[in-house]
Amino acid sequence: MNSLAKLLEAALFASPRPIPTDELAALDAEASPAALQSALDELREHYDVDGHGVELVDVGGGWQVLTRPEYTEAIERAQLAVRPTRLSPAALETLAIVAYRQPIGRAEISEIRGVDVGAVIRSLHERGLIDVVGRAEGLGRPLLYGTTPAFLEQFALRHLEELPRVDELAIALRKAGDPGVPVAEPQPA
Amino acid sequence: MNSLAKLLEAALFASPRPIPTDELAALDAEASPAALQSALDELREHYDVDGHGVELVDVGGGWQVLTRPEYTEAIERAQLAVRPTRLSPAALETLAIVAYRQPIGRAEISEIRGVDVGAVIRSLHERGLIDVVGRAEGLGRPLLYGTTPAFLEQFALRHLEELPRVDELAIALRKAGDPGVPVAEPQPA
Amino acid sequence: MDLVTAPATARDPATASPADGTFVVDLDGFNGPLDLLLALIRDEQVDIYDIPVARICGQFLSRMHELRLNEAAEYLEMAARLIRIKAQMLLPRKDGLDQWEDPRAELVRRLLEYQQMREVVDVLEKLGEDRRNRFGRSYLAQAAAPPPAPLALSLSDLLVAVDRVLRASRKPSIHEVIPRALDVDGAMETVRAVLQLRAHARWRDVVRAGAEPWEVLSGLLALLELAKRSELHLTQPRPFADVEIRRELAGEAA
Repeated sequence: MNSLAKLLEAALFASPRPIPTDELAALDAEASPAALQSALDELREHYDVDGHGVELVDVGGGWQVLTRPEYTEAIERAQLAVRPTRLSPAALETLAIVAYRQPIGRAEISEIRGVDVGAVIRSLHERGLIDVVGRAEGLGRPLLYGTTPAFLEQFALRHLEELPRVDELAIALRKAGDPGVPVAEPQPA
Repeated sequence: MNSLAKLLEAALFASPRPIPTDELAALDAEASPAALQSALDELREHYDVDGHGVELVDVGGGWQVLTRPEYTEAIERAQLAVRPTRLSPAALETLAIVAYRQPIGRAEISEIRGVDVGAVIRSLHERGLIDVVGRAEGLGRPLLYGTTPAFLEQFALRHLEELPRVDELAIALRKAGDPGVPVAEPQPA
Repeated sequence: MDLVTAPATARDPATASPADGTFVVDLDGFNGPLDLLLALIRDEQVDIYDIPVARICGQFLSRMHELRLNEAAEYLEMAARLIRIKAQMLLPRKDGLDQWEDPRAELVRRLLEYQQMREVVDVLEKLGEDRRNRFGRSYLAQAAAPPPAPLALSLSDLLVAVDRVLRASRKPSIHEVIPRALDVDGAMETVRAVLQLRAHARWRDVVRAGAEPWEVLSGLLALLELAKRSELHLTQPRPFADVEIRRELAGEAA
């Protein structure tokens, strides 16, 4: 490919959106419109003739290099191989305690749950659902945990205060369990 | 190009992040590891020999297509893509220490840098460049940090062993048997 | 947008953007007392293994003063250390040089360690620059990019777990967080009032913008309760879209 075609390929690859012809022209002030057009043609032909997984498309409003449609299915299938993961009941209970009692230390959670929660805390922390928010006073100054913005995002909550009160839990549980109804503030995040 | 190479190209053009080798393998269940490797080689060679604006790079245990550096200036001048922000010296110093001394706690990093590193650690953690990899024994069981795959990606490293070994650095301790060997070998993430 | 290309906020200490005052680093051009000390040793062209402590200590103090670092704890600590070493150097040495423990040894070790790390920083800086000079793909086709390994976890899962904990726990002191009671009845009145005026409404018609969290939740529970009583019909075209509220004929007749 000629050097203008290579530059166009790099720009089209890097751009988050389609690029109109006049913006492509800004890449090389010395290139004539005819030279630009012939570089675009060369790039398109190169993708088509050499057999590539991508193609140059005029999407209306600009040029874009896109994955050929015949490969989309295989790509999506490969991505779906990564299945959503679920939290264990132990992790969920620990998360529930942190949500309602934060800031709270490991010892206190262990006391409520009646088992050591070290590993569970680590895994919730790794998932970004809880984080260290401070240290308690007293012996060893134990770490205190709280929920993270990712926690709110997971449940589409804007604030922690959107969690139901404990005495509203029964009704909220009934409602939240209803299929097909939104459980959180139904506005775009 | 053969059909597997085309499929790989399509997938790589569809992903903003490096794709791990096992995910690439999931694209075609029937392809052997050898076939996958030879398709990757073919794709890389094609980009190199045919003269493309992009190239295939091997980074952090995965593969990524990147633009060639010679086109960056023109693309940025034409405002078709934006380069990411540079890391601060404080962040780089902290990353350097974590990369060579992981797993390592905040106190130890602060000691080496001679300044408190709490805020820098938080921000590196938020950017996903370091992560908690465990806890030290002892008072308060401080968190220990290590580098992440995103760290490798940010510096286009295949693995940590690509960083210079300590004995390859110009500054080495003169006295044999000095108790404080300054920086250990990079540990695998 | 991925982590690498994500724009940093101005207050992010990991980026080379303006410092926020808590960072001595970017204010004076030095990354801390060790960095300043190394700069002095370089400027004075002295041997790092044989630092003239008295001279370097004097220089350190005057640079601290020039750079207005007198308030910075880390610099003060280093200044104190230098003064201590200077005093120790003046003590008469014991018989036999072999026995003499150089009071500078620990400082030298730390300086070398720091210097070595600076060398790694140079390597990282170069690698990072090389990477910044290449663009990755930033266009994302809508259909082809589901979020990786999403967590299958709903609010009801969480609430069920809260319930489980409450039932199991002998000390259910789990009630301190939420300060406001809900007013579901009041919210139901509001919804009914809106639906008296019009057959169709949206979420924003029944819960004001900028509503308090308890109002949001009250409104939500009210809608669900009224839907259950068949007074209205709720639809949401897609997740997070505005909820559409339609008056049910049954409700109208009632």
